[in-house]
Amino acid sequence: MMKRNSWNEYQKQIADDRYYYGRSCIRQNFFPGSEKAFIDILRGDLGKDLLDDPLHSSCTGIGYHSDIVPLETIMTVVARQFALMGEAGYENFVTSCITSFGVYTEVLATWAEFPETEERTRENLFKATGREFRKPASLAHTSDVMFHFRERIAAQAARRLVNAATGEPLKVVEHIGCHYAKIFPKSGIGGSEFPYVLAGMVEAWGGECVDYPERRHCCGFGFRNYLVQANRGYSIANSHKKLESMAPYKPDFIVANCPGCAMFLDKWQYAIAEMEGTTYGENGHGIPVLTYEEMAGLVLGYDPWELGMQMHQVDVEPLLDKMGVDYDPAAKYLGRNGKYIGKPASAVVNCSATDTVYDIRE
Amino acid sequence: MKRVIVIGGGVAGMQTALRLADDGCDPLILEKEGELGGKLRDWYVLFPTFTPASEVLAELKGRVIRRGIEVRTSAEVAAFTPHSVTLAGGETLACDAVVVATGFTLFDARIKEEYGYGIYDNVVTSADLERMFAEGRVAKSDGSRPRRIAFLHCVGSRDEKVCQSHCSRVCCITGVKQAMEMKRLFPEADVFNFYMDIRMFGPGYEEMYREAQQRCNIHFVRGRISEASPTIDGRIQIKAEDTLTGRPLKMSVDMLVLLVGMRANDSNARFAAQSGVERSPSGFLAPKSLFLDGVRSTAEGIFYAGTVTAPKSVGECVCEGYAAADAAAEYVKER
Amino acid sequence: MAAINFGYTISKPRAIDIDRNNLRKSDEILHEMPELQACIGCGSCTAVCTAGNLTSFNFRKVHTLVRRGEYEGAYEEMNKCMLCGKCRLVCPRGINTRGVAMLIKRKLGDF
Amino acid sequence: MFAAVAWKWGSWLWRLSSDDRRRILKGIPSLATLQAVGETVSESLLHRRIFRVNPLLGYMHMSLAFGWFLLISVGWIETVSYMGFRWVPLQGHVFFKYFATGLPHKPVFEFTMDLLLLFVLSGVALAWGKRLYSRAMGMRRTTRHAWGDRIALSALWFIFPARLAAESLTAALYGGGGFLTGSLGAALDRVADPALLGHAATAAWWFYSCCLGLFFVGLPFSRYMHIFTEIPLIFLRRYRLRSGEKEGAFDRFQIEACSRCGICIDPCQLQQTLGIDDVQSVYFLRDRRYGRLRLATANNCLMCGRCQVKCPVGIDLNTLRLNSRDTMRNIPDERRYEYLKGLDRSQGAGKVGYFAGCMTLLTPRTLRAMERIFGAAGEEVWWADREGGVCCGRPLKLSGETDSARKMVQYNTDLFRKHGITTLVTSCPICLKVFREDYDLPGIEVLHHSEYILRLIRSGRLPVIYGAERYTYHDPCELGRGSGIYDEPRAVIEAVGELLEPASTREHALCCGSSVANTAISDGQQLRIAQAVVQELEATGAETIVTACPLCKKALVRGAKGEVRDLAEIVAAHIR
Repeated sequence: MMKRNSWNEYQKQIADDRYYYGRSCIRQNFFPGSEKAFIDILRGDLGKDLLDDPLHSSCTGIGYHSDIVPLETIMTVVARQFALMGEAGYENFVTSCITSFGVYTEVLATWAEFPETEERTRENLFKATGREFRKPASLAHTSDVMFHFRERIAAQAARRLVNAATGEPLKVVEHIGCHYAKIFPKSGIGGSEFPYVLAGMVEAWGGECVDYPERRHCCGFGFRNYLVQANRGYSIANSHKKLESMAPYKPDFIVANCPGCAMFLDKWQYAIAEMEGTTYGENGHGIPVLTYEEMAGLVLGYDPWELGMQMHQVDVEPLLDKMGVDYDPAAKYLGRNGKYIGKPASAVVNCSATDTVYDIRE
Repeated sequence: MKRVIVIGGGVAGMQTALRLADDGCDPLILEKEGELGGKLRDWYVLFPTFTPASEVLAELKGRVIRRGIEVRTSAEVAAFTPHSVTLAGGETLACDAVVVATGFTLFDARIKEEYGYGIYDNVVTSADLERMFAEGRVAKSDGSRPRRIAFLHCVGSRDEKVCQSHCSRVCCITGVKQAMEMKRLFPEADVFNFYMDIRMFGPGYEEMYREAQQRCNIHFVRGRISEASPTIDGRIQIKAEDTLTGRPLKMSVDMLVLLVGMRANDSNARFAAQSGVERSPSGFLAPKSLFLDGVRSTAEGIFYAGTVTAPKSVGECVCEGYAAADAAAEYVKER
Repeated sequence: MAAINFGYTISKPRAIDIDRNNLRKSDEILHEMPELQACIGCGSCTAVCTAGNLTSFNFRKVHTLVRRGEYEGAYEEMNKCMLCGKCRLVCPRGINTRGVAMLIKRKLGDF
Repeated sequence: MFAAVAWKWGSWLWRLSSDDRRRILKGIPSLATLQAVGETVSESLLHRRIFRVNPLLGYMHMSLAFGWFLLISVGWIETVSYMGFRWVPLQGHVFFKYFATGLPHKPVFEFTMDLLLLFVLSGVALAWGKRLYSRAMGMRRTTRHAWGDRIALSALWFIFPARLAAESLTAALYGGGGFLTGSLGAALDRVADPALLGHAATAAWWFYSCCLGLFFVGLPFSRYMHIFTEIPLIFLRRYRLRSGEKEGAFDRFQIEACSRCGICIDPCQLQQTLGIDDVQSVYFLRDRRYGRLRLATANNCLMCGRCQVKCPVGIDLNTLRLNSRDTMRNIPDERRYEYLKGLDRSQGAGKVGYFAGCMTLLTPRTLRAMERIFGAAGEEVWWADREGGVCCGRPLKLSGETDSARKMVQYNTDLFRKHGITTLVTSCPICLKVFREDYDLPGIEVLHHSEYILRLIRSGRLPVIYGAERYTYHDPCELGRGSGIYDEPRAVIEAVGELLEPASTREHALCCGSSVANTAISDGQQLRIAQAVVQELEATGAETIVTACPLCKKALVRGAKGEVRDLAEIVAAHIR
């Protein structure tokens, strides 16, 4: 176990209640149950007030990090979200996306450092929308909120992050999105070198974090590195490097707090398996990749298919079995109304050595 | 006889007091620790000659005792003016002049947390290593012999990210010296030194550097380590850029030694506020002039010796002791 | 298993991995000519190089890579050298650079 | 023995190239054969060349070779005179004294034989002395031999003392003998019991014959093979056979003709200055002959040629070392140096081309001086490589990479031809040597800048002022011993000032130590050689050391207190 306590030096104020929720652009496609789970956990299990405002928009972070959206534009977009929050009577901004969190932090820091940019943004926002805004009293990522309530969730837990058969803690690889604390180390719990936001949840819920050499390495999304097909080899090489580095520790699952990271660590396992035939988990399978909401949902006893875990590229069943989660295999591909939603073709990443591999191109 | 109080009983302070006695003054050394010696007490051998630090220290302390110089240990100074020094206990001592020889503070390597000091086993500082040499017990935390050792230069030096923009000067040669000592202890081990620049400013240093390279086969890689992480077999993986090839470089090592720099004492700020002396941007106290008045402060009656003004080697500190004492003696006689 | 063509492949890492590199030849070279370790990377050899004046040949870089166990392409690169010996005349560390060039070729080539 | 020698020669001759064989066939009926006979006598028997180097050593070798030869021939005549003119084998005399004890004495023969024996014995005594104390012979170092050589050498050493003992004992028993064996025999007879003498005589004759047998059996396999190999070598050399950049069968004649006299050790500066004493030509040839040559030995040579001028057998030592390096290092690789294609950074136009060479680009004062000289003489110049060019190829050749060197040669040849020059001037003797020896440049006269400048001065195109400065001149190896240019640079210096000769000069001049031929010695060792050379040059009292090679200049300047200048610089400073 690591002699780590430096995270204590990086603490931040997290509001206890009344959150204005900013959604992610891409999460609902890849992990559609996660954001709903967050809302359900906060409202249902923790009894908190959270506004899921349909008026708010993308923060345009992807465009910004791909050098398409200029700084002034993104500042105005951010200002509009803050204005919406104020209009709704909230002042604690929480966002579901790490890149958004990074963007908001960066914009607030820029305004603090260069007040004239804030003034210009106010003008721009007013000219464009007729709105005015106040800066939030607190800004947090939704994983910060989950971290904040980790002990309460642990108290309400239906099961813990342990192997149901042996009682051993599950070995968890936690992956923090780069924009969480690498840009502003003080904006994240535990700072940029040893972020504690996910590790804190894992430890509170009975699991054990794996400290592997490439722990801090980027998942490989890198915006332009993925979005331009010619650069995709670099993107996948990053995930490849991380997976190679973590595999010897035999982690039971990966948990990430960033929309892109969870997606790339999951989907690139599929691509690597198809390209090279390499898989990194047990019995020739991939390593399941969870969002922290899914992890919290499992701990609180949510049904995995309710959490949207059937949408993962790497099958989660081996993990569910290990944790002793009761689930209906037949219900996996049934949608909310019980309608069959279709089934993906078999893939190398989900086949053990004894399975027959079908060529998906057939 | 004129009383001159020397604050700090390290090499600079001791030599100042000795010279003050020669100059016909009545020196008093105030040392905050329980005994004289300062930082040198924790050092094993000195570059570039591998002379035991204890030898140098014993000689200097012997002279102080033989000369009958008044010393007060465990005496921490709270404040001073040119003519009085107040101890932490509240006692005030009158004097005719003050020589500040309070030295420096070692940079706390935990601040550079990416190197994992205090987090991973087998990440040690140069000061830790000196202690290990002195105790004769250099090994990995599990007692085994290291097969690969990396030294990282400039930890807490020339690093704006930790507000230490200055060069600590002596760490380069310390890194070379310790690498050679490690190679001597573990001839089968590979030793790598990661540096930004190698600054061999003193006599015999460059020659020692060359010997380390050519005779001891110590690898010098120009590039600063970016991070250290644990490996599954309990080693430490380090990453750097090998800037001379323009390629990133990674390797796992059994021991990572951080060559910690010299930081200005926190007390310097207090002294500056109370006594009207000036501080340089690095936090070290600023002499009146870098050229003609290197041991005089900007305030009358306050003098400097040693690393209180900037990082220096042992020999340089001792030389400053002579100069500061003469300047102080001249001042008290004219007064 | 038929691999899918994704239109891209996993890029090879650019990092020099000392753990994976086989340092045997590097050790042999340094054992025969320990003075090569005394290189301080000043680049005089490369600046003065007759072949470097005509091509991208960089003697300093090649021998540094070889010392790190990166042999790929080093032999071919070293064969751009004309062995004229100017580098030896300018090396501030007095390294027998011609000897180094010949040694690297001998260790990495087909001699 | 004769079978082994014949087999060796036969196989070497058989493996000679067809060109070489044609040369031999053409040579045999010519004057060369007669000259070779003469040389054989003067060298193989009289050792004239050793005499020139070291009279005492010459005497030693002559007494052994010529003395023994006479002993055999006079002995044969003596035998014949006893046995009459029937067929007497050449070795018939060897035990003649043992078997022919009862024959009448012939004092003339006995006197002559004893005199010759004494002659040979004096040589043996000198050889013993040389082993014990080589300095007395004027040699600081003598060869350290291999085991086979030691056995053969010991046998040789004991042959003649044993013969003396045997003949003396025989004389004691049966009388006879000349002034030496006879009087020794008489003395023995007086002090010893005849029975003991009889046993001793038998033992001495046995010992004598054993030594003789051992020597002749060991001969083809030891250094004494040179006794016979030098003879065909002399003939073949007269027939214009030469060693080349690739190893050949003729090399074997050269290698086995080495007597391992060790004369090459002393002039070697690696030995003189650095104390390296296991790489000299004698050891190189020995290792190569026995197939145990290591690269480290082959590489550790300045190829200054100082040993070659001293070699009594006249072996072409540098070429043999070169082709050994070729065997060990040459890699034919067609893809190498493809970047040379289409390259041309030359400037200007003119019938005279100037090739600075890599090293001259590091001595820009030389380059500027040449520019001034060309300007003052009104010469239109084509500058081949002022903005960086391709190496002449000599360093690659010296390193054994002869095929790669060919690429440079081809490139530069094409470049020179393309620009239509008729004269090629270079200020680098290394380039000069390869231009003259390996480049095919019809219609282009290749000149070292010393030759060119002298022409300009002599033809009045370059008026110079004679100054008061005193210069000393360092002969670059590649220019002096390498290309035979000694007089031109001296004449140029004498046109502008006074020339003081150092102790070692012309063909005996020292090497600066930085030769590109040596890749084994360190920078510090190069410096020590340079310092030793400079010391000798400065001892002349001259203010300025002048040389005519950029590499020598770079080397000497490191050790010099005063100025070191290229020839061109001092000329440029004295243009009227």
